[in-house]
This record gives sequence, structure tokens and C-alpha cells, in this order.
Amino acid sequence: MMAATHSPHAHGGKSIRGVMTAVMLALTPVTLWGFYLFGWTAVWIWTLTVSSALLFELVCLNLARRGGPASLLDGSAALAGWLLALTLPPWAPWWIAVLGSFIAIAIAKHAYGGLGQNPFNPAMVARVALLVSFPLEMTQWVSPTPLFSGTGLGPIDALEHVLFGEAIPDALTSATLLGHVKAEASRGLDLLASVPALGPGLADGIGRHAGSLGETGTWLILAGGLFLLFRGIISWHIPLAVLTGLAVPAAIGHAIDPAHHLSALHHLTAGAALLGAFFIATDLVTSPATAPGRLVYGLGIGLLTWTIRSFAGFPEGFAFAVLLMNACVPVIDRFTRPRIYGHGAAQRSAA
Amino acid sequence: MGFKDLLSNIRLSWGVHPEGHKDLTSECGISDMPMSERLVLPLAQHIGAPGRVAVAPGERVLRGQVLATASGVVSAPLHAPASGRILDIGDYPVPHPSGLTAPAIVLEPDGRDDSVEFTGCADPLALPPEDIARRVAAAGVVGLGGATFPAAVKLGLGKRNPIHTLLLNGGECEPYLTCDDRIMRERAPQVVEGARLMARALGASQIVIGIENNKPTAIAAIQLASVAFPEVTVRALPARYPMGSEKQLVEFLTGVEVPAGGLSAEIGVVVHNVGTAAAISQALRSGEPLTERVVTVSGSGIARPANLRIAIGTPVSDVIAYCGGLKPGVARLVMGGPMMGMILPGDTVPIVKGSSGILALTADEIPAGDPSACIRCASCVDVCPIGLMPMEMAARIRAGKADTAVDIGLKDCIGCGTCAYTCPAHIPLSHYFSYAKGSLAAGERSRLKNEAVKKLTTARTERLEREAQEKAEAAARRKAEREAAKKKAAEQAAREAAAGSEGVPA
Amino acid sequence: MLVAVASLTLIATLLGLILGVAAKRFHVEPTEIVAELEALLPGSQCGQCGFPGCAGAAQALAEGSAPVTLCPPGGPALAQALADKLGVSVSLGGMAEVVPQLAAVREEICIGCTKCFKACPTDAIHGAMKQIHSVMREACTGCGKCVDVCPTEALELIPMPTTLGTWTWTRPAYA
Amino acid sequence: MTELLLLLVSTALVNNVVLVKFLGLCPFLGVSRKLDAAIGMGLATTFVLTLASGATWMLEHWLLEPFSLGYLRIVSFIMVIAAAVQFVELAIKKTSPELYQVLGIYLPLITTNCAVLGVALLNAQEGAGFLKSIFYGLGSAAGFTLVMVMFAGIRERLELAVVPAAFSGAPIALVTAGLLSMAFMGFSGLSLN
Repeated sequence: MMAATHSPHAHGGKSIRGVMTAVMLALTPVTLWGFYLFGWTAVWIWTLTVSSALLFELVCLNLARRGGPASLLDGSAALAGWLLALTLPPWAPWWIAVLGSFIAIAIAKHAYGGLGQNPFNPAMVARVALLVSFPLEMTQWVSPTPLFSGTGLGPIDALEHVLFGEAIPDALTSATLLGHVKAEASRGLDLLASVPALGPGLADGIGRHAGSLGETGTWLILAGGLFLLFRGIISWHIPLAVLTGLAVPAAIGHAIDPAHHLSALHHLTAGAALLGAFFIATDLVTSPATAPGRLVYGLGIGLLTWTIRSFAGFPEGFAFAVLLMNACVPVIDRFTRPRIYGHGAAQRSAA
Repeated sequence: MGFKDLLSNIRLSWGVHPEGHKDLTSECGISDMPMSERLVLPLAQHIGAPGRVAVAPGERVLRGQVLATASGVVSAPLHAPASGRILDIGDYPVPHPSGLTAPAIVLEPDGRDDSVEFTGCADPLALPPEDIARRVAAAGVVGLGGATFPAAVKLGLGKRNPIHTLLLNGGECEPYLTCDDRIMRERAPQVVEGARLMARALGASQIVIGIENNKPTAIAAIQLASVAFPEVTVRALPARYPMGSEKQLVEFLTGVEVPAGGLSAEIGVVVHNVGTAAAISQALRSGEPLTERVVTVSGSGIARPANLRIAIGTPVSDVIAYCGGLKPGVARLVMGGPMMGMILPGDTVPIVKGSSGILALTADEIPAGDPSACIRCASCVDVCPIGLMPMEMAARIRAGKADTAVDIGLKDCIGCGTCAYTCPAHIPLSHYFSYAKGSLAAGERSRLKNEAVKKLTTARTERLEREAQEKAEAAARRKAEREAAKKKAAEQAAREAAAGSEGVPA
Repeated sequence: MLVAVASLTLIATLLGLILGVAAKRFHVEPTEIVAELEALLPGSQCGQCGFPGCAGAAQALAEGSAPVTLCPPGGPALAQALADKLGVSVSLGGMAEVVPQLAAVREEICIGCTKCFKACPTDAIHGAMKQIHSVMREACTGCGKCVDVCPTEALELIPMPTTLGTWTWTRPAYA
Repeated sequence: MTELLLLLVSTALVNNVVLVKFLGLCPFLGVSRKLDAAIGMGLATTFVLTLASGATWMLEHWLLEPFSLGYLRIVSFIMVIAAAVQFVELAIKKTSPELYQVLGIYLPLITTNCAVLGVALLNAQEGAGFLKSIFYGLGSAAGFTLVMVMFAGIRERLELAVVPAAFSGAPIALVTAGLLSMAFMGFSGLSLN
């Protein structure tokens, strides 16, 4: 007598591991570019973050006595660690990476009961916590030391640097566009003079400039994002809404007062905007369920990012914007529910 | 496909495209299956009250004789598929996932095929509408699409609200099933005539037959059969699941939605399955009741997939044996389609009026992988044809708050299984919703029982008071009578005494 | 000092006046909670909750000295209704395994003494003198009063058998 | 006018009364179990706070300062606030009984909500103008309601989540409140010059 199994007796074949591996695949080009651009230290930081994320996931799963290896390797922890690594400064010390992974996996995810139940994006919680607690280490940008150009550190010294973390040689320290603009603005200089002064590299499309590990390869991020769109893992609503929400106020601000507001293109290519729009804001667990909800959510992130970048103390507001909008997702979901068939039926014209 | 269909195609954001598997049986013509030695006919083969038994064990019955009469308005009679002897009337396993038994009539055919005298009708369309509905009811025809709602009751809807359109559902969007497709190809004239009969019974002026565009031959056959009748139009439906569900069909073909919790009749539309139409035309022409139906036997676990005309009551084991038996590695037996069909507890259960298919599915055809946590990817929200939020409802049901799931539309869920089909976390969403509806129904039953118990207790206390009162009155009356009798006796004695004393002195 | 006292009393009286008017205009008569609770209870006075009857149980519920899951015949539906009425949250876990009971007559040893249906609060048992009695499934609440009075112990409480009509899908396993 | 609007935004977001100034925490944790209750509570507090800001300004500038009765400030403020809360309680009891039942004890407790008295006292200390203190009250109440609604939304979702036993209930609510307040730090230093 077969056990009473409910219909449907067929399945579409999608799986969580499939979704997660597709996102990680889309992230690979940007990550490789980060490795190339920032040398071996970036490789170690990335490996350290992802492996400690998996370690904490294993510990938390065993503590919760739930889900064997299947849910450890479903890719969600690795993806969270990977995304966190991409938003860290490439030459950050080792404890930043490990602490970030702990906050992301243990606090932001497993305190809420594991996969799918965390209201906030784990990577962003970790990044904001680190930024707020260790502003110095988190804003230690380094100008590109391409892998085979001999300027950077070899693999072994890079590992030493990461583990024993002596200060970055001054020649290499650099500033990101946003960091530079914030410093200049606080000194009252207007932007028209200071932006060109930083040289073409800062805002060029190819991304040969300072920034977080995965922020700089603009075209590669776009390629990864389009791959995800094409595979149907994410919908176009959130990326488009985030970028519009950022570009429109930036354009208006720049038009009104170019001295104090960067242009739309600068805003889009600088900081975590592009990486965030395609990979962080579209995190399935913490984004709204319906298309209108996703549009509101994306616009909110874009607008908040621009507001914080232009007026608040922190140079990069994307992480804060994501957390703030994550907090609004349950309310957004509640008020953007689709109309149920037959209720308040819109009597469309008879066919 | 007309431009309008193209345009309306854009509007369809819901639904999934499961692997069709229709090639297994789409070219197998409908063939007859020999009568088995033993037929098990459950009394409840339709929505509504089960039939009332009209025969006794050991009795000899003729083919087409009424075995159980319809009881109440929403019910349907049951007829003997063959002449033979009634072996037993008792509880037998029926096609239901629970494996429970239900009252059924066991008939042993004697192979002589002497039948009841059938009163057919050469031109059924000349019959008055009420007569059509009456004959359909007498023939015991029910919805053969799988819902098994008594067809005659649906034809009676025309009285209460004006029906202007009859929709014939040739969607057959379930994978594997091709019985409707074959019926449309081989019996197009009966399908069209059945549709016109139903339209006449309903008083509908327009008939629209919707057929999915993955069945071009069927569309051509029906178009050919209906070319002579201007009121009949054939529309191609985009092939997706669940295009064949009543609500989706009405909305796509008429642009108007069935009101929630209401019937399509309230917007002047009635939907019937193409198989039902063919059955009605055959029943009215030949006068024979519905005692057999076309069943698709498929799945990669069956030796020879086929479309068979099978007598109601034939055990599934005989059907499988006739199709060459099961290949090794069959993981699951399903009655109906894979998306909404039910798992069979075993192969001893019989074919019933609602069995559109028997599927022998192997391990790689059924969902693999046990459920993991919901990652809120909302692909279930995108595919839901009714516009519900399956993940939100499942989360509330899992947390034991099934009543709050009703607030976001659980009662509107049609159980089509699209959300569970597409869920990457393999969460059994349809199972959650059936469980929630079941526990809410159980709650409702216990609430009704509480009310009934309250009425019973108050009735009992009243009864006891009344009895006590009557006893008291009776006692009082008897006391009064005794006193009266005593008083009379006393007066009697007094009078006698008085008479006695008068006599003496005089 | 005088100004302080005078101003405060002035403000107080002014606010008091406003509130007095508001209280009159917004008047809502208080509902009798105990009667409402009793209306919800099945009223079979079976005493399974430990209170003399449904009125006693309603009183205890109103005072909050009894849990909303106190009424087995009511089952989870009643517990939920009582919880909603009292604005209390209820965990129906405890209620789940209270499977509704049903009295069943073992016909071979029933001597037809009619003691049981006199004791039954809902007249669920019917039969006549010297006739075998039987229990009406819809009316029996499984309170067990009949079992105690039966001289030959022909009555016993069995879990309510599931039919096709009452069978429901089990709760799916959650990872 | 824009200056008042900027004040509104800065009080609601930058120095949010709950997440930055940590005032009004008990209704924030107590009533945020259900979203409708949170919205009801938010609106009730907004009404009381705005009314109280105006009334306390009048009290301060027309009574306490001219007669130098500064020491009566808290007593008179609380009297006005209590009267406003009583008025709101009667109104809600009449208009929507189920909201009244859902809010329960927290409705009269608005009087003791430190955000209400706190904002009124801050207004008095800064000696803000009438319109400015009204907007200041409105801004902080709007901030209170916004955060309350967001937090209630999350907690309603957490009710459905299988939170580990050690964290379920108040602990996970406090963790969430902490993360929320960390997110609000993004606005720190936001000067709309």
C-alpha cells in the first residue's frame, strides 16, 4: 500500500543548489577581475571569507541539529560569503573577513532560523557592521596592482600581509571616487575642480581603479547580471529600479548644482551600485515577492543610496539602503499583493 | 491563430509548461477492452450524494439496468455495465489516496450481454430542452473531465440565471492524457452534436469550443464537424498548464472572470468537457446510459500505452494486464493526470466515471528530492493562475495559522499544483493547501457538531422538564380523582346514613 | 504660588469638561463577556473541563483562571474561538492529539437495561427495554457518562473512526 | 517652508526618536506583534504627540514662562498628555473595538511613552517656535510610526519563521531592533545644507 503522496506527481526540475550555483557562476568573471586587479591578497581574502562562511554554516547547522550536508552545500552560505568578500576592501586584514562571515552567517542568518527566514541580507548586515565598527580598515583602499605586473605582492608575502597585516605601503594607498568626493566636499572644495584632478582612471568604464574587491569590473558585472536575467534566476525589475532610482536624482542633482553632486554616470559606475543592483539587491530571500513590490523596493534602494552618498556622513550608502529597504519588504509585500481572480473582478471587455 | 489570440497571449503571465509526454499515446486510436470477470461499482462516483442501492445481492441484472438511483438533487444514478449477477454489496477499496473503503456493488458479468430495452431517439435536437436534461439525468452522465459534477444539474442552471454561452473544454492541459484529443479526432460529430444539445437545454445562443493549439488535428476535426452550425466557433488556446481549468478557460475565452466563490453561470457561461458532450450525444441517440468511458493508460512504466474504452468498475489490475503489465522500476500508480491526479493505494481499485487516465510513473518521472527551506524566490507567485501567494499561505499553514491563510485567498486556490511543480525547494505546496482546507473543514465540522450538541442538550433538558411536569400533573390529577372518589364515597356513605336514619323514624 | 494652584486647577477643570463631553458622545455599553463565552461552549454540561457545567467554565474563562483549551468536546475550533473572544493567543499543540471519542456498544453483552440513555446528556443512545442499544455517531460527544453507569460494561470509548468524508491529509513534513 | 520640511525629514530619519534617541521603546517592542496594531498605535501616538507639542508650547510660553513656574513643567505637560490619550482611547473604543482590543493595555500607556513627554520637554528646552515645535512633534511621531510599522512587518514574518528556541520571542525581536537601528546609522551626519 503506497503512502498517501499528494499531487503534483511531476516537477519542473529547478533546485536551490541550481539557483545558487547559477548566481555564483555569474559572479565568477567579476571575481577573477578582482583577483587580477588587486593581486594575491584579494585571492586570499576571498578564500578566507568563503571558507569561514562555510565553517560557520556547518557549526550553526549542527547546533540547530537540522539539515545534513545537503543544506550545507546548497550554496547559500558560500554565496553569502562570496558576496561579502566582493564588497570588502581587497587588502583588508584577515580578521575583518572572518568576523564579517561570522556576523553574516551566524547572526544575520541562523539567529533567524536558517535559510529563507532572515529579513536582512546577510552580506550587507556584515558589511554595515564592519563599516560602523572598523571605519579605518574598511576604507583602506589600494590602487590596482595587477597580478603579473610585479607591482603587487607575491602569493606568499600576500598571505603574510593578510595574516600579519602590517600597514599598506603608502605608494599603493588610494581613494575611491566616492571617498575622495566626500573628503573634498567636507573641505568645502567644489567638485568641478577635484574630480578631473583624480585622473581618468577613477571613473573609466574598464574599472582599472581602486574600490572593493568586486566593485570595479563594470562590464563584467553587467555581463554576469544579464546572464542571471537570461537564466530567469532574477527578474529585471530590481536592477532596473535600483539604477533608475540612483540615476534620476543624481542627474537632477547634477543639473541643479554640479559643484556638489556627481553626475548620474559617476554614481552608477562608482561604489557598489552596479554590483549591488544585479547581485545584492536581488537576493531572493530578502526581496519582495511581486513585480510592483520589486519596483518600489529597487527605487527605494536607489534613492536612499543617492541621499546617503550626497548628504550623509558615509561615502557609500548602498549597504545601508539595502538594509533599510529589507526592513520595508514585509510591509511592501503586504500592500502589493496581486489581485485574486474573481475578487473585484475587473470586467474587461468581452473577447 | 487569430491576432486576438496572439494579443491575449501576452496577457498570460501565469502557468507552467510541463513536459507533455503526449506522444506516448496521441497516435493510439481508441480501442475496446474486453469485459473483466468482476466489476466493482462504488456508489459515490460523482460530486453530491452517493446513489441509493436498488438491487439485492444474488439478483441477476441486465446491461443498462439501474443499480443505484440518484438520491437528492445533486446526484446521479448508477447502471450495470454488463448483464450478470450481483455478487456482493459492501465496503471495497475505492480510488482515493487514503486507501479507505467505501460502499460498492460487485457485479459478475455472465458474458451474455442481454440488455434492458433502450428508448433511443433519432433526432435528439428536436426534443424540448427539459426532456434533454431529463434524459441526460436518467443516463447518469457526469462531468468526464475529472470533476464528475452531475451533468444534468449543470444543464438546469439555465433556469436560475440566463446563460448566453456554452464553453466546451478541449484544453486537456494535463501531461500524458490524450483521451479528449482522441475523442475530438474520432467522434467530432458527436462532440458538436452534444454541445448543441447542451446549448439547447441551457438556452445558450453561442457555443465556443476551446482546444489547445498543441492538438492541430483535433482543432481541424472539430472545425470540420461544426462548419454547418454558425453558432459554434472554435478557438485555439495557448498550450500551457492549467489552461484547461474552468476559471482560466472562462477568462481567456470571454474576458470576464468567474466571481470568487460563485459559479460561472452567474456571468451567463457554463463550461463542459468535450468527453461529456460526446457521452451526452451518444446517450440521447442510443438511449444507453453512461456505463463506459475512454481512459488514457500511459507513463513510461506501462508496457503498451493505449487509449481504451473501459467499462466502469473494471479493476485497474485488469487494465494494466491488458496493456502488457508494468515494466520494472514503476515508482507510483496515478489515476488522472500527474498534476492533479491522485496516487492509487493499490491496483485492486476500480475505474470510476471520473478516471481520465491511469499512469505508471517511474522514479525519474516523479518529483525527486525532499523539501528544503523556502528561499522566498516567489516563482510560485509568478505562476499561480489565480493570483495567490502560495509561499505566504504555506508559511502561515506551517506555523499553525491556517485561518490567516484563508484571509489571503486559500479558499480561492483551485489545487492545480502549478506552484508545487515550479518550487525549487520542492516544498509540497498543494499538500499544504489540501491539509489546511481539510483541517479547516474538520474545524467547521466540529463547530457544527458543537451547535448540534447544544440543541440536543437543550432539547433533552426540555424533555425532562416536560416529563417531570406531566408526571406531576398526572400525580395531581390522580390525587384529585382519588379525593373526588373519596369525597363521593363519603357523600354516598353520608347519604346512606341519612337515608337509613330517615327510614327508621317514619 | 497662588497663580500655580489657580492655573493648574483651571486647566484640570477645562480638560475634565472636554473629557466629560467626549465620554458622553463616545459612549459604548459594556458587553456581558461571561454570557458570550457560555454561548460559545457546547452546553452539554458534561463536566470534562472540571467545572460543574458550561456556566462555571465560562465564569472561570472570564476570570482567566482556566485555559481556553479546557473543553475537549469543543476541540481546537472551540479553543480558537474562545482565544479570539478573550484576545488571548493559544497554542493548539496540546489539543491536537485529543482524538474525538465515540461510545460504542458491545452488542453481545448489552442486556437492554436502558440505564445508559438516561445518563446521556445528548440522548445519543437509543434502544428499548430488553432491546440491544446503539449509539448515534453524530450526537455522541464522547463524555463517557454512559460507560460509568453500564452494569455489564458493554459500553466503551473508541476513537472516532475516519470515513472518506472525515479523512484529511496529514501535515506535510517540513525540513 | 522647505526648512520645516527638512526638519520633518531630519527628525523622522536622522535622529529617529526610537532607533537613534532610544525613546518610546516599550510600545515599540510591545505593540509590534501585529502590523494593524502597530499602524493603529502609530497613528494614535502621532495624534497625541502633535496635539501635545502644540498644547505644551502654549503652556510653556503663555503660562509657565510669564509666571516663571518652570518647576511645574513636567506636571502640566503630563496632565495635557494624559487628557489627550484619554480622548484618543474613547475615540478608538467607539470607532474600532477590535483595534481597541488588539492595542489593549498599550493604548492608555501612551501617556507613559517617554517619546511623547520627551519630545515635549525637548521642545520646551530648545524654546522652538510654535510651528517649529509642532513639526518637531509631527516629525518624531512620523519617525516613530515608520519604524514601528517596519518592525511590526518583520515581526509578523518572524512569527511564521522557525526561530531557534534560544532566540524565539523577545531575543530575536531585540536582535532585529538592533540591526534596524544599525541600518538607520546610515543617515547619521545627514545634513541637508
